[in-house]
Amino acid sequence: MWWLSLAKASSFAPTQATKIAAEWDSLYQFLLVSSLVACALLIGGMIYFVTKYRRKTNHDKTPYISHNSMLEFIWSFVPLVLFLMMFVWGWSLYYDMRTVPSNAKEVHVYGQQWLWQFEYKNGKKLNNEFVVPVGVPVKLIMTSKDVLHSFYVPSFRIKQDVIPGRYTDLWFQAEKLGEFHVFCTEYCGLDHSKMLAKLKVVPLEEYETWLATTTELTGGPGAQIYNDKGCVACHSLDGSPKVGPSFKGAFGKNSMMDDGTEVKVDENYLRESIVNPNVKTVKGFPKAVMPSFQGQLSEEDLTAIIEFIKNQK
Amino acid sequence: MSTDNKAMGRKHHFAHHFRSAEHEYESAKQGIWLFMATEILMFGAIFAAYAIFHSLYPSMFAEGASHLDWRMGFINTCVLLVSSWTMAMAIQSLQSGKGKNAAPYLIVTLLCGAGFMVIKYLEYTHKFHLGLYPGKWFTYEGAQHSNLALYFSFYFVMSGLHGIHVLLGMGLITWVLIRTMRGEFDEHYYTPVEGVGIFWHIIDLIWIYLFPILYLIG
Amino acid sequence: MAYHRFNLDLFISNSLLNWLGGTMASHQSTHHVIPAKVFVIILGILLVLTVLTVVFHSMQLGSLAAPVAFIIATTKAVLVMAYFMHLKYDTTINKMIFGTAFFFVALLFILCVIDIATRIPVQSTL
Amino acid sequence: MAAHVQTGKNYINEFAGLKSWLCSLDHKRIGVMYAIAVGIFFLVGGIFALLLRTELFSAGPTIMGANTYNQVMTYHGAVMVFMVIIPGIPAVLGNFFLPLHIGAKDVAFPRLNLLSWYVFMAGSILAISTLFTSKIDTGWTFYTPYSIRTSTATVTMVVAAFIMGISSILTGLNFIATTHTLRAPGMTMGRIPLFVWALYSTSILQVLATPVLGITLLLLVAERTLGIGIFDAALGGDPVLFQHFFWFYSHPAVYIMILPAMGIISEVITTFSRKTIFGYTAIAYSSLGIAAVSFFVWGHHMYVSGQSEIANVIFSALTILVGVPTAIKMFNWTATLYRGSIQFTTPMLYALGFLFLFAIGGVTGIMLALIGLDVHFHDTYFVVAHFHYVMVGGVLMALMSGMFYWLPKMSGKMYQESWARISFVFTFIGFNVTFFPQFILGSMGMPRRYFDYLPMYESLNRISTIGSYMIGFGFVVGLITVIRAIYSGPPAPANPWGGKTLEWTVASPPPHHNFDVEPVITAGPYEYR
Repeated sequence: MWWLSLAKASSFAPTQATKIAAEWDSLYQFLLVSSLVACALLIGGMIYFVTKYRRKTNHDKTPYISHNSMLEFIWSFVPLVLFLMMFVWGWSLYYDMRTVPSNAKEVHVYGQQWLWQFEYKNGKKLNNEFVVPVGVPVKLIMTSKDVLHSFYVPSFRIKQDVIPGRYTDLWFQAEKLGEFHVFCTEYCGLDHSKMLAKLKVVPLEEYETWLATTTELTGGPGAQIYNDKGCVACHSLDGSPKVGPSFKGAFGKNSMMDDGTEVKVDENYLRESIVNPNVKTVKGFPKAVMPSFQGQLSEEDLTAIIEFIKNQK
Repeated sequence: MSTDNKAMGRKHHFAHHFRSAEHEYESAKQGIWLFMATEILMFGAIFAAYAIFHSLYPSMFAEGASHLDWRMGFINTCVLLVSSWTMAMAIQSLQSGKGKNAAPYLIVTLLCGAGFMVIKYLEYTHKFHLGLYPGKWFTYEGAQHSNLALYFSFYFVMSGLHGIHVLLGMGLITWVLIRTMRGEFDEHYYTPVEGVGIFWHIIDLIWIYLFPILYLIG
Repeated sequence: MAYHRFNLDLFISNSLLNWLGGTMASHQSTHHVIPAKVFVIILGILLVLTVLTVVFHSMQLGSLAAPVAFIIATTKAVLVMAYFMHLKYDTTINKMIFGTAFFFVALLFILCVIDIATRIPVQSTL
Repeated sequence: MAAHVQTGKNYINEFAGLKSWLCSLDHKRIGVMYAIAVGIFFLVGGIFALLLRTELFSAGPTIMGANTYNQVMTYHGAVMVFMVIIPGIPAVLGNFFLPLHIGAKDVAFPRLNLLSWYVFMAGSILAISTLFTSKIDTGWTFYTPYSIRTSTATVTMVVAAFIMGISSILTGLNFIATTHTLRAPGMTMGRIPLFVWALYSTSILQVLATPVLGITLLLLVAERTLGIGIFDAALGGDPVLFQHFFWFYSHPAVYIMILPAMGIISEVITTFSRKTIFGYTAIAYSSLGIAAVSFFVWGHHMYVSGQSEIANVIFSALTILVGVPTAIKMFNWTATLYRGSIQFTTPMLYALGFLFLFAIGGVTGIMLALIGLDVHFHDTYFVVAHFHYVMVGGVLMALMSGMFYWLPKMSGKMYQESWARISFVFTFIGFNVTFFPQFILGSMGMPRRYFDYLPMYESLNRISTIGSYMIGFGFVVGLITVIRAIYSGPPAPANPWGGKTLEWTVASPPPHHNFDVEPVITAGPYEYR
């Protein structure tokens, strides 16, 4: 179809990494071409009329054409039929997007303020990146821990909001190997634009071996909590300040609070900042952004994470 | 034609941009009915939210309603119905030339409104005493459903908003009562009284729906 | 020479447009006054219906309770609208204005319920 | 008209002093006061837009941090939507010309009209005051649960939006009563100008949609203060329900913005083609049609928000229906140009610019209506480009067209044609340079409301930022041309453009009481014989 090749050059959508992306591109290209034709007709007609019927004298006589029922019927009915055809095509594409094959592998996704967490059935957890096999349908079961987020993979043309208190699902079948961007597209506050993740598509065997290996995080149980509970999203380990202060060399130092008082960073300061973060805020960092972990961390989790922060020299 | 209120009050003359008093009355009535449409839409939306959550948590809403004292609600409904009647009689007496007893009817309407607010005050303090506050202030123990606070959020938002409208209505009636006693209205000009009357009837109309939904079905 | 030189194409549109215009400019000379006796009867009916609502409620109708209460409330509302608010004797424009308000509340409710009722719940399989 | 020409009295110099303006019940003076307020807020919103675009000139922080960017993004949206583009055409040009167009002395409720202005100013000042307290960073849509959790001055801003909503309801109510009851003898509904039809449909939307926004904002305030939990998932509520209630208002709101603009375009194109409008009834009916259908389509803002698939399909089908009347209007305007006698004054240039940009905005709107496509496009810069094409390209181009078209009538002074054309050229070209690259950014997947973006989006964002400066320059030149005309322009004749509607039959600027003798209408509004 000639118009497909014509439109392919002009559609700037990212690489087609799934069959649905290909279907999506063909609908988009059809609409691009038909819009081009419609605008050419309308704007071209306007420019032609405007140039041809320029005002010659100040007493031009214009014909008294008040209406033309046949013409008006045509340009109401034809667009209606055209739009309805496009609607049906869009609907069929949406139908494919939303019917999840039964043999899909499941990955659980947790969105939280400014971090994506992925969890596999065998308990393997990791942040801001996840691996899927090529050519196998994958179903994402998603929920949010705080506010609305939205899981968006441009190369797969898929997007679904992630809602607290409820699960939403999304499926895709990657056809191309490689690494793809994942964005958050529902405004979620300070680092909404930093909430990016990497989606790696690998051959099936490589995926199986990757899934089996359990990477042991150095730094004991505290490191695991540092990743799972999302501290990594705001507190770095290399000294660079992010949303919150860095943990590197923080323990034992006196640090200035935003109300001017000087506080020694010790166990109970850390415990208080984890359980009730809004009481004290370090100078230069946004106030009331850190959620309280009251009731989310057991006693030994708390000591483990404090231990982890302590030995970040 | 009661001549005495003509001597006391100024004779109303219709505004310059209208063709006649009838013309002014007609556009004023349309303005009033358009405003009533906005009131119906505002309360309608909160009723829609209530109905949606009622279908999501039916048993919790039933438990919530059991905490309410339907007798207080019943008395309040009768009080508002009587006040609607006295309001209608006030307008009717003005229309039929018996302008003198419009003011007593308006005063009775005011008293009914005040009575309504007193009963509501008693209900609210009784609930606060039990700890049945809305939303996050909810401190009542022994609720079978964990999110009973949601029911009382609806209860306090809907009846509170209605209560504010009752106060607004009473303010308007006082303004109209003063003008009636000054003799500004007669059988040819009573549009403000009719306008306030329609607003008062809308408040009564909303309570007619609020009572069974909040107190009885839950 | 004020003949009508501007011809509207669709005949139906012309009559509807002018009808819309016509009703608004109609001048009733005297406003309809409802006799006091009628108001007393209406108040009586309203109070009886209120008692009826409570009686039905105490009869534990179960799933039927909501529709019954709604029907009684609607009849009371119609009575208040028709007589106390003079809507029965008012111009058609005012009735239309008030009617559209209820239509759009119903529209909001129905389309919201269409969404909420037809959501396919997704469960976590962890 | 002869009577007061000798005395030189008109609505501006009939009474003097600030008090005579601030307490004036004359719809023309209230229109001018709205014009000043909306003009100032347009500059404020424009400055936020330029700050926004400067920050996005290159990846990484350029002139501000993430938190400041989120606040600037929110203020650009809130100021432009609630304080410029919703009150814009109805309150400024609608207040001034509705009574003149239907041969009335004033609007139905003059005191209510003045009250609307004061309520609007109270709401706007309260909204601007949040700039000096703890600002807001929720986006102009206030989506929960973020708008509940954030520690910024959301309650003040939401109350301000509620107050401005009341002003919008009162204006709509006033215009419906005026159109129904104050038309001159002989002026049936089939003979009123199309600008009045547009304002009439807009007023129906204002009266029927804004109350639902009112209750939604009140519930949001109750959510933040009492924690009622209706929209907060943590307490069992449903954030998607907030989106339903919010968009039930906000989609009719976008038609409150565009319908008056379409009314101006009908007036300007007819006058400057010196030919009667093509399909008067079709345009009048499609205004009403758009107003009616606009209440059925709000779900297309929520295709990927967790709304059920069935509801998505229903909303997509209904959105297709609302596209048809809009297309009909575009065809009717183009047909009006056929065999006309077209004069390229600035209002006509802006109107033709409207036709060009609104055509692109319209076709991209159809793309977004299809669910399949919207899944990729939702919340990306494709959507940002679409609504700027229909809002800036549509409503603001029409506002400028209406401003220059009626400036001689409002101020009694002619503007300088050359400078006005410069402002059009810069606005039109700058607009396309700014927003056409954003269509491409959107299809490449760049999400909206992003403070920082991946390097691959940088070059197109640079072009877009340069374009935004051109728009800024274009609008500033336009504003200066208007102000210079008001102070030192040559006096304008009563009918500089040869218009046929009633406002051209009175002097420029019109007398305080509009018509010396009440006009009797015998024919339609566009009698070019």
